[in-house]
Amino acid sequence: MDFMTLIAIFDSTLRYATPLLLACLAGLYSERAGVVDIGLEGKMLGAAFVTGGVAYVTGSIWLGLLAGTAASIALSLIHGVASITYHGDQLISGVAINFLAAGLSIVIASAWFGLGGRTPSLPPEARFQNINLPLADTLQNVPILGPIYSELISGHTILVYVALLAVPVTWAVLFRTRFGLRLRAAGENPGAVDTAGVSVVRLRYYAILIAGLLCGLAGAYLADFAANFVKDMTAGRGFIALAALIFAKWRPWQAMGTCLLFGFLSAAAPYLENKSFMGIEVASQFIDALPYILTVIILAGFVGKAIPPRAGGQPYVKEQ
Amino acid sequence: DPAIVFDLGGKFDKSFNEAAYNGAERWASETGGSYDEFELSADAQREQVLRRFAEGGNNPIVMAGFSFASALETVAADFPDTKFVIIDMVVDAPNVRSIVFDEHTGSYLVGVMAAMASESGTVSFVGGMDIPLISKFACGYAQGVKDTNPDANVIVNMTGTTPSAWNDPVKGSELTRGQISQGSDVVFAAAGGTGLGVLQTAKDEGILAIGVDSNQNHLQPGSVLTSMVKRVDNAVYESFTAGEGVEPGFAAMGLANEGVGPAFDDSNAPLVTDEMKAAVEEAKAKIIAGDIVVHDYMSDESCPSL
Amino acid sequence: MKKMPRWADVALIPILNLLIAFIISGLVLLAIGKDPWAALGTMIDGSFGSSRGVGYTLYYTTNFIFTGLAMGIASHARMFNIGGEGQAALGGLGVALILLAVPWPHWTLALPAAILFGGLFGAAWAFIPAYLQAKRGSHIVITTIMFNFIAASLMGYLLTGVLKVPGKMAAETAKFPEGAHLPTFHEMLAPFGIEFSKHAPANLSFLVALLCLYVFWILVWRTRLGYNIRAFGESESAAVYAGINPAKIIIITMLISGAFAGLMAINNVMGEAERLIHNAVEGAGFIGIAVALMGRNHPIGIFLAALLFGFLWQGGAELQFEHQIPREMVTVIQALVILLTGALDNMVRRPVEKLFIMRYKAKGL
Amino acid sequence: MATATETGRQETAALASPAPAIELRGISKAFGPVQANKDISIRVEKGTVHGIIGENGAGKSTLMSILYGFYKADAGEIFIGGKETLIPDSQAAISAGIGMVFQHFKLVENFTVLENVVLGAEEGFRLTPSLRKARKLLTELAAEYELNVDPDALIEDLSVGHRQRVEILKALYRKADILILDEPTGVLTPAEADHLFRILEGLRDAGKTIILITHKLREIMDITDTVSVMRRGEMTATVKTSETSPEHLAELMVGRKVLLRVDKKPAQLGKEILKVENLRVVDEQGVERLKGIGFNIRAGEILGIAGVSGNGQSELLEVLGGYAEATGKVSLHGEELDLSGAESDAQSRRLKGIAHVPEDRHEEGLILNFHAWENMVFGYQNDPKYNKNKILMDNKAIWDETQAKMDRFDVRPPNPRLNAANFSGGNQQKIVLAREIERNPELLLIGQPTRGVDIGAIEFIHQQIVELRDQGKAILLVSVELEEVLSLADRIVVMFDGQIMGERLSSETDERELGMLMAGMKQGADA
Ligand SMILES: Nc1ncnc2c1ncn2[C@@H]1O[C@H](COP(=O)(O)OP(=O)(O)OP(=O)(O)O)[C@@H](O)[C@H]1O
Ligand SMILES: Nc1ncnc2c1ncn2[C@@H]1O[C@H](COP(=O)(O)OP(=O)(O)OP(=O)(O)O)[C@@H](O)[C@H]1O
Ligand SMILES: [Mg+2]
Ligand SMILES: [Mg+2]
Repeated sequence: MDFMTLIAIFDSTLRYATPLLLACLAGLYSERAGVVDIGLEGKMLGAAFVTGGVAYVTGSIWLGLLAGTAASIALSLIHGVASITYHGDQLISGVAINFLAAGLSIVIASAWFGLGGRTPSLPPEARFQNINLPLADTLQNVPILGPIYSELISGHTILVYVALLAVPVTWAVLFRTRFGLRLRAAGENPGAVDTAGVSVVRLRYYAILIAGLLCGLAGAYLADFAANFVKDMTAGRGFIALAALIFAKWRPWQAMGTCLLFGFLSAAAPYLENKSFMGIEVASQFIDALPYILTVIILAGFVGKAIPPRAGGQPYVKEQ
Repeated sequence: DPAIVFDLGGKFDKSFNEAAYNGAERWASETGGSYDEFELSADAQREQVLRRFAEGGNNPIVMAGFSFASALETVAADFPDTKFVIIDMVVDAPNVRSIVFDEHTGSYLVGVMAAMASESGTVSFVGGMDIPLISKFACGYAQGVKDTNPDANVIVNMTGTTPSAWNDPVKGSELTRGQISQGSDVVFAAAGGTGLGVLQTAKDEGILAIGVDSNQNHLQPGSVLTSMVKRVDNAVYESFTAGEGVEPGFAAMGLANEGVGPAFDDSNAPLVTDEMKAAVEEAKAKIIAGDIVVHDYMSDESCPSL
Repeated sequence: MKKMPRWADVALIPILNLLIAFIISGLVLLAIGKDPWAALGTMIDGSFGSSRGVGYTLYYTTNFIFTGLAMGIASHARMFNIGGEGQAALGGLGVALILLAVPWPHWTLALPAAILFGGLFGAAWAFIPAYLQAKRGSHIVITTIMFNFIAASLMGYLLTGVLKVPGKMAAETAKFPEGAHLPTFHEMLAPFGIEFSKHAPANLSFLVALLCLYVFWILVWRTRLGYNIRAFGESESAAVYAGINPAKIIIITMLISGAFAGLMAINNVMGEAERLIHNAVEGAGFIGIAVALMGRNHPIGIFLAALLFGFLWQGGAELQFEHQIPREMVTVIQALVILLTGALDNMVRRPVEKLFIMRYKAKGL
Repeated sequence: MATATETGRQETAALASPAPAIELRGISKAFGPVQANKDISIRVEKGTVHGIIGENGAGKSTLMSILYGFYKADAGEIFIGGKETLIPDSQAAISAGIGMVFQHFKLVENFTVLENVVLGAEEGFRLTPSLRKARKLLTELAAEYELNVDPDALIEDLSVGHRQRVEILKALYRKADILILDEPTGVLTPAEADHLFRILEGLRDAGKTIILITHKLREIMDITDTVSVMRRGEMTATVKTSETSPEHLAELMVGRKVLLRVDKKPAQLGKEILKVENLRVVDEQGVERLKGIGFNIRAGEILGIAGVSGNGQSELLEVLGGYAEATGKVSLHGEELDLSGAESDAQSRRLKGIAHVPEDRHEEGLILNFHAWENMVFGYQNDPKYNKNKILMDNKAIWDETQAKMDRFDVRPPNPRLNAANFSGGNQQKIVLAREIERNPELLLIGQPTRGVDIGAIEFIHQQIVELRDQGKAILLVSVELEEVLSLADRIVVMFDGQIMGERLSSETDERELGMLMAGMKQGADA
């Protein structure tokens, strides 16, 4: 495998990882505040649909992004009303949101565009442009570092950089601000937050709103990347993000590492496929499953016990 | 009225089912007739829906997909006066018309075009789910490429092993980019909704793509070299037109009767050279004449060209 | 202590919840220009109005009972088994292998073998995640998600390869021998002079599912194992104090859970398709999660929830026939039902509770 | 009162005394159909310590939670410093100068002390300056009130006593003038409790008002100025502490005369039941928690283990109970027990006649969401008595036995179908005791038998333990209540840092000597 192939794999890794990372961080905010969120998938899907539709109609990906994010936040709010205000089961609510997004996106899309579940293709001007970082072209020919900078680091759409930037920001918010301290406390011992005079309900709502926002970005990324919305296009990424979150033990930097790892496994898989046809017949399913198999192995071998936020999954009830 | 049943992918799968849907719509708009339709959401519904339509007096009943075979076998016997049309599979019954397509020969021809359009000598294929039908496409394609340029390299990737593999344009796009980084400059997508991502990426990255099933040339004009159309729409259209008089028996849709083959239209005219056209015509003639034997993956479930 | 009478708790509240879910669904239908009343009529008539409709409804119900039980038993040990999908798929493999391996003379022999192999394979697929959770602390949610994907790949490999019928297009095994045919409702009821549609997939597995509901109840509330499972689920530290071995309970519970999921194969694989097809589970594993959660992990609840989802699946299909309502509408209705009955329960419960308490107070209780 | 004239100015002339720090009028609160507080009125003067006592479930915690804005009262008014104050949430309570230390601490276990203290009272958006400022203030407060804790320690690494200091620091950091403590000494050692009272006295002297909920009459007598008694949701009496006696208070509380001392005959010692030699335990972090201890217990004897909690007592109980690994030698009736920590040992210990009342009934002794009848066989579910065959349990037999045991132990309400969570602490403890004692074990391990239990129930529990001893059984009693150990045990072993500091006959020692040993000072005690 030559150097440029490696660059291509890492480049692809970054793109695979972006929606995972955004969704994973979404889950991180939510679960750190004590609200388990298996509705990441649904929120991404909803956002992808609305982004695709609105960006096409308005011709602006930014408006699409805005609307998509709003849709994702709306789904988050349903989760919030059910699991925070009405103390409902967070898992059920998440499952329901996944179904709701899967169904509504198609029902609405059919009524809207008449293309079945699909939205029309976005013209290039209604998509995010690749951002060329300064000097990317100039440095291109510098050996080793040149390609790394100009091919790998430079030349992605804005959401890739947003996702990467969201990691230190999340870290800082969680561990260096008042809000983060309270948020983490709400996920560990909401009683402590409440008796300290801070509203657990409001904190948890903030957390899921942020989660909605990040899922919205993740969904918008998918719609923009594929240049349209297709039925069920999240293809299980929300669940993988959830797995990544647990793998990362609910920590932002580890979340980035995990998402990059998952992205890398997906990116590298096609290169591993045997070039002989009989080989494909035998190996393609194995290659396809490889990321999942490796995840299990790594989890069993190196990561060990992941302790979730202690109050996670339980509604905060102080009075019945 | 006639009726049509779509397979699990749904009628807007950008591919096979959609082609069938287009045929039905064409019939409806041209004749002003109306038809009934159903999109499966569970495997157990196959027999149910066929029976429902037959009892409701729909005739003929067209079903798009090889998976209907066993359901049809039982239902057809119970409704001897109803005509059934099954696409992509052969069911032997007095009231069933079976229409199958030579995907491998059509794929061969687009392979020829791919080999000629490629400057790098590396072309590629993105399949949806790894099932025999898709291998049939891939194998014919590879043979067409290799026969045209024996030194050519064909990269084959399948998107996945679950039904979501048909609806993952993002992964389709990444697979394409991976193939590009390995040198491919023509990519053939037989992957339903996933293929949309392939075509998009081909356009974004400035290489050529080949569409499938329906004519997809217009989706990304200037980047889609051609589409390996499979005239499922014609099959449905003709069945609907024939109405209750649809003729039972076996119909093979191949190159000879324009059932499969590359699509040429205004969208891809600038990309297709006269040489290509000539080469396609020549190969087509040879295949029809039997001078070229395109290996059918289904015959022995192997592919010598890959 | 009492906040409301038991009938209100177990019947009134869920019915009110369902009502709201259906009202919202009706609004969605109105929005896409369909008549909700007609739709409801069609759904009810389509799923319960004819013996064929009932046959389909109960067929889906049977699937959901099995996956619901799988999720339910795991929940009692406070484990979230998302892997029902993969375990049910492997159950199908087990059933297919044994039914194809032996030229079964009669279903009475084939069924026990299928139950054994379906359960065994489902359990085996649950074993690795269980073992890793018990011994290595690997989170069961991730590992079971991963095992769903791995199962899909494995089944894809087998069904497009060694198990496929050569020369056939479909990724499926050969048809099972005649002797492995399970009696359908039609065949079961005919001796009693009851006419039941010949063409509905409901079969003897439904009775097996009912039996499993009973076994589940006995297991959870009448056996020592069930006691230990529940105790462990409530408090691991207390379980250790009482001499209950956590690793053992995790593994045993997950084996039972996987076995229940695997048993689904006797319905969809053995009873309906009579061969193993790719992706035969069709999301029933995930519906099982909702079924168990809504059914509060109790067999009666699981049965009712499974029946409700069976109704939605079958009735939803009828919507397409009669009203050309897109099949995804059913998913929307499902989502609303899950949301309202499962997660937004308190929205209705609180005001109703208040009413009852006011009444109690007025009566001086 | 020095401030009488000042406060008097704000008051209506009609009131002779200065404005009370707190006045509650007609507070009522129902949880669903349960009336937890009924029309409660109470005045607490500024700069005093006011005690509240009452049986389990009398409504003490509920009342204080209302005052702290944690629950909303259905009716009634709250006056703080003479001004009517609405307390819709804890924020309002904090602004009104109220601080509360809950019975179950409200601390985030994996946060540091500092983080817990600033939580909710941060200075600005950024955390670092808040933490810096809090660190300084914390050092000052610590010096002023003898509240030393390491600000950077994680809560989960702290002893209960230290956690409580953090709770008090939290309140003081928020400038609380009124401090409510709900059963603060329930989990403290005598030394820690003494320390707490010194702190409280210091706070009172600094002009702060303190409300103290406790089940321990001695504490009431020692530190409070006035005391209120609650019964079944009502305030039955408020008296000056100097004008009452423990016996009188107990009677007000329970509604009958209560025996405040343990009444027991001298021990009739039999043969040796348990012998422990060179017992060592190393925990998961590799820290040695038991450093080779040895002792024995004879039939008809109560051996008390005294010591500050966290000095190895819990590990000792776990090892003997069969669910922790250890090295050394433990023999029951001369037969050596397997100490490998095999997971089924907890079961086999029970079969061998070792019963165990664990220290923490919520974490170990009970499954809170199980019915009382299911809890009644918890740990003994394998006993053939409760099983029809290898598979099915005999629920009828369990149910009948539960009813009988609930009767004998006067568990209230005597309803086997109630979840364990719905019993008061005292009654929960009775369920555990009934389960373990009624099996007539050869050896009873019992940890903190009366933690959080009201005096009526304590009297009963002590009687049961003594009765078992008098039947010739061996009892190992672990308690941080020195008074309890002294009055109940026949012989006392003091543990410190995983070792045995000394052994005394209870008739020949006193609190002072034991206190020295518990603090690890051998010489002082021996001298
Ligand atoms: N959150 C709650 N929900 C329902 N009922 C409650 C709740 N908290 C308390 N109760 C009820 O209110 C009554 C009073 O409880 P409270 O906690 O005030 O008692 P307490 O006097 O503090 O008892 P203890 O001495 O055991 O601490 C209890 O008997 C209980 O039934
Ligand atoms: N959520 C609740 N529902 C019903 N009753 C409750 C609830 N929370 C507390 N109680 C009841 O309130 C009373 C007092 O509760 P509290 O938590 O103070 O327990 P406790 O008796 O002090 O026990 P411990 O000291 O062991 O915690 C008990 O009767 C308890 O059962
Ligand atoms: Mg209390
Ligand atoms: Mg208490």
